[in-house]
Amino acid sequence: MDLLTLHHLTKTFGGLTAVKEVSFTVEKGAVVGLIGPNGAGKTTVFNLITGHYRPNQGDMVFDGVSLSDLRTHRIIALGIARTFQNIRLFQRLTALENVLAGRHYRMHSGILSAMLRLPAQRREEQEATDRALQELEFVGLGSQALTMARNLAYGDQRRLEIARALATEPRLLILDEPAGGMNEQETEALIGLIGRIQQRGVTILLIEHDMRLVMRACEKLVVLEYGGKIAEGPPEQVRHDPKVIEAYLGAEDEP
Amino acid sequence: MKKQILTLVAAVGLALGGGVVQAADPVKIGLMAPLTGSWASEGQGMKKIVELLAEQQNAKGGVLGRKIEVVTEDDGGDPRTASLAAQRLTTKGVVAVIGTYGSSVTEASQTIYDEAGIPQIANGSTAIRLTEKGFKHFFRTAPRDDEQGRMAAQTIEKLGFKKIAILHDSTSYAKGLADEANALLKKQGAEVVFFDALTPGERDYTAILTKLKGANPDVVLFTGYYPEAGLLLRQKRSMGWPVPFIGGDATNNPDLVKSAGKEAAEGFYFLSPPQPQDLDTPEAKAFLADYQKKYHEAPASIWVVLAGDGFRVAAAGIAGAKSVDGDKVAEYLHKNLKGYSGLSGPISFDAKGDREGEVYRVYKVDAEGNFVMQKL
Amino acid sequence: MGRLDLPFVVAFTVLMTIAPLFLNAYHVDVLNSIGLYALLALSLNLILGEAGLFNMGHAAFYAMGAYTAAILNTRYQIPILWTLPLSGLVAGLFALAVARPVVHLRGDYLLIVTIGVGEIVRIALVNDVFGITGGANGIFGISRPKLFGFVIRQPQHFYYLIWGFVALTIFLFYRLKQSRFGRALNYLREDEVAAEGSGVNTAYYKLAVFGLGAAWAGMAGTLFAAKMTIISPESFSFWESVVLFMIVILGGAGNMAGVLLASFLVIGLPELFREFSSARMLVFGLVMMIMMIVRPQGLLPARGR
Amino acid sequence: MEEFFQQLTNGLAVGGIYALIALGYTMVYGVLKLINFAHGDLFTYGAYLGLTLLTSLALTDRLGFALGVLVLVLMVMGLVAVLGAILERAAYRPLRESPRLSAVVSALGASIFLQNTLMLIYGARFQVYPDDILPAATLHVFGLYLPLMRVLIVLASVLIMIALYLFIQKTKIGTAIRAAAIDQGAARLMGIDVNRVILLVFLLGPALGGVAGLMVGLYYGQINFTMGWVYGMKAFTAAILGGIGNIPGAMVGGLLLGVIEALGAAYISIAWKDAIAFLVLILILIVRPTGLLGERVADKV
Repeated sequence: MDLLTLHHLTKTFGGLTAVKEVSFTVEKGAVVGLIGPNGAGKTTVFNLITGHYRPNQGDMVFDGVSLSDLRTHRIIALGIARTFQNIRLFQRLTALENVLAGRHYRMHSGILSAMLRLPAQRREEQEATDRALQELEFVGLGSQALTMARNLAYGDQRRLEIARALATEPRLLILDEPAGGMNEQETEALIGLIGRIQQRGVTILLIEHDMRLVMRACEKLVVLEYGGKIAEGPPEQVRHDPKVIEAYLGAEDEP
Repeated sequence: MKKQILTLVAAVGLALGGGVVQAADPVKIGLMAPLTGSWASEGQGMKKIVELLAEQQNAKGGVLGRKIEVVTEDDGGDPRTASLAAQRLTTKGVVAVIGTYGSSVTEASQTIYDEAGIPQIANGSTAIRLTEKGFKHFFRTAPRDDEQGRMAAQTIEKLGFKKIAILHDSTSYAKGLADEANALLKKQGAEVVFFDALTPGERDYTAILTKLKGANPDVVLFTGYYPEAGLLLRQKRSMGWPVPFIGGDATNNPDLVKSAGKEAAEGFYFLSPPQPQDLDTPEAKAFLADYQKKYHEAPASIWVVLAGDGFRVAAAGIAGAKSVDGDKVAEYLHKNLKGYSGLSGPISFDAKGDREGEVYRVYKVDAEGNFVMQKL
Repeated sequence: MGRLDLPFVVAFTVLMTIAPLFLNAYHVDVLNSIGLYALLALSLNLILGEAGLFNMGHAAFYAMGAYTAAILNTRYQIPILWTLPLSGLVAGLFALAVARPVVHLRGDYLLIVTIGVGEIVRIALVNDVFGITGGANGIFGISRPKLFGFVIRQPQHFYYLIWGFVALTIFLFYRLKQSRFGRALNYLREDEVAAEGSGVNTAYYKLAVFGLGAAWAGMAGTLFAAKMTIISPESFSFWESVVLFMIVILGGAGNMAGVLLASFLVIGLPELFREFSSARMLVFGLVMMIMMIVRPQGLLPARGR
Repeated sequence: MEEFFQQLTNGLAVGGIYALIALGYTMVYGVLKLINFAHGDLFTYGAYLGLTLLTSLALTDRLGFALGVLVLVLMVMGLVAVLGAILERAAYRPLRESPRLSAVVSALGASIFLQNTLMLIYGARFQVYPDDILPAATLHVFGLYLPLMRVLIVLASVLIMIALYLFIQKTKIGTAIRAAAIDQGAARLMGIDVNRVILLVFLLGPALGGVAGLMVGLYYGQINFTMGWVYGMKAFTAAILGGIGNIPGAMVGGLLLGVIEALGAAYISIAWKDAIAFLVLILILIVRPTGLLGERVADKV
């Protein structure tokens, strides 16, 4: 069953077409990789899905709901969560507070109940904190809960972003270069983490340049070049697609 | 902390007994003035004149056989700072307070002095309501807006102008005077063809002058202050528009001529209490000479002179009441001080604390930039 | 309260509670002034410090509250303290209305718009808008507040009213800071895109914090009106907004103890400098520069926990 | 109709001064992202220094009107530029790596300091330029009155602005300024000495502000120590109106603000003039969130 479907998505900036008539689907429970040379429009696709940009044409349907006119926080509330290519944490807040951001829309108490510290509000805070700590534990940052985000190691920051995204209880998790800047061991651990996320029943759509990761983790690949889709299919099939090989020749940044 | 408690005790002692204090202690008279902010030049002039007068008085033996000490506090020309300055003066054991300039600034301090039983003699606050509240300790050497409004309307009538433009600057004082004059002018059958306010503190008023000119008045009554009046006159001249201007007492300042230039200022009328140099009492003349000698300038404005009168009246009140008790001084000022010879003319106070008698005169600027008193 | 320890808080509270017993009326009144600014600065701190929205027009909301209270009191004889919630409401609703179309503007553009709103309000007050503000004269004859039949008149009495409200504010805002709402403001300040991308409705929180901060400033305005018994537009000038802005940044945006400390410095110092007479503002300006250079993050930066 | 055009010229004359000051605001902002609230006070210093030099050196008596004024302009520009550089070194450089608003507060402190220094030196009363320096001729064109000096002021402002624009666009140093404005880090990597660029901006901007102050003094005659606050605020508004950081934007914003004020005063209400100007600004920002000529940058995600 398809969780997310993109129909002929097009996005232009000024005279530049960043994404051109892109369509693909993400099946429920799958790990799908979006690959392509630099500047192929991958991140733009993500930004379209999560509502940071509005498409010029086309539509995106998530579990039967069109995303095109929704603001980002509504899209998150539908069950899509993401990480960012250039890490976007709340730098001067603790790891725990960062993850609590993901719990935000699941909570309800407002100004008054916070000021009066009503029982319901306290219970809610407690539950949210517990859940956030679980997510930190899940990504392996359990001992760093009270560290300020900007004091974390680079790889830990990437994982903290994932924990924040997971805290929203997404059905679809979008990862933008999750292994970016990671060393080999960290990447290895990340592959394990992706597997465990998948086991939780979360569907994953990711952009990644590290081809070993892509080949091992993904069940399906979508290849973009110059904003258009040039291939789609299982990793083995895509790998031998002449168009893909051509696209990566010269533009290949992986050995 | 200990020192403050002692001051407090001393202040209370002073307020209660007065007599218990040793004769060698000076009599403290407070001055509350805008030493900083937009009206700093007025405030600093007020400080100068009061200090000079205290010096002279002390040379003559002070008051009640004691020296006078002037305690000055800055009100910054703003109500909040003024209320703090007033609280501070009350805790310093002053017998009476001179000041201050702006009406709303004075108003913020009135209650404080009244509750502390300290006579306050305002020098620049002309708003009518200040003396309508029944405060027993409030006086002013400045006349009220309604009197000036009456005088403005009268003068315009006497000069024979029919179509009048009124321009103010949205300050409490200028708006009050403008409203007062507007009502009276309409009553006496004149046509008010323009009524609006400029924004003080700007440099270019040509947009306003262009609009004024379009209304084609016989005369423009500007009720604001001298810096803007100077600019208006200068820019009016460069427009080649010969309409006469009449100003309120806030334009009475020699800097007006400096700013406008002599040619542009010539023929400008304004209302004001008489200046020291127009008083023929030997006292006023001698004092002006002393001021000139000490500070190498004339008093910045009439409001400075009125602060000086405030000081003299306060000293006279203490001497006359033979006491430093605020209630007694106030009572003396209300009842016994009649026709006191001030720098700005004879001073008497009515039951409200307002200055009695007709104070305003009409002045005109001559070709040399001098302010010449007119007989209308 | 960041790095402030409990003993310190207790000591401070005790000291503040007994202070009027040792101080003369002038010093108590200086503390009253500091308290009012602390209240205003705490409310601005929500907007500027916690949520990172550049607001240099806070005096407008303060004025809204003060005028609402003054008008209700002088025209309809409503006891001044009863107007507290209503002036808060009026100021808050006004803030929502003006912030709605502009709150998405970035940094310096929002700064100038808030300056503009502040000036428009002041000019409207000066020009006696709707014939109810008294123009440049303002409104006078506001009655003294009564609390349980007791008329509040002396500076010492106001001291407990004002600082009581400050204490309540700190108590409530401290709880707010540690809640979902408070965190959402911090997310906004740190990274708006990431906040929205984590499911925070950023537009809503920007508006909400403007409304809340303004409502609090409006209530502070009521206390100001009650204390002064006369209010006029010059008390709500652009300069007041600038002073509040300086207090929040100097204190360390987002740190309530810092904001409190800065209120003491920014409002108290010019009083200490009274001895310098006409040079006091010069000294004040110099001190502001030096303090910023010595502690660029503010006196007490917004924590690391 | 005649009155309309008259008001238009009134507005342009005022706007020319705003634009000159706004340029300093916008240049500093462009490179440092700093709102230099003390910039208006540098303008005031220009006016006061001009007066002191004019009266103490008797320039126009010795050199004649045109040459005397030219020498005066250059001296004022130089002195205020040095003052600007000192300000940058003392109040802003120590805060370069700090939160942006800290530098804003330092700027506010500097502004208070500069104003009150002037008050202590010259006194609180306003100062007046001698009124016999400038030719008082007034041109009458199509029923409009145009005092010669106003024409000169507008011409001089426009010329200075064009010169600045060409300098920024065409010279190597100008390119360095533009590069530093876009990305300081990248500019540094390209071998641009960013500190020198900042110094240059703090020489150029204040020099222009100083000249504006001198013009105001020469033409309006009356100067006081607080006037920089009003002019500075208007110039900041103008810079935002045009799109802050953008040099043509500052020019357009300044002239437009002057015209809005004049027409607002003429056709709506004098007393509400400033409120009208702010209202127009807000409306423009609602439609164009980064000002008239500001770049519309989307949030990079």
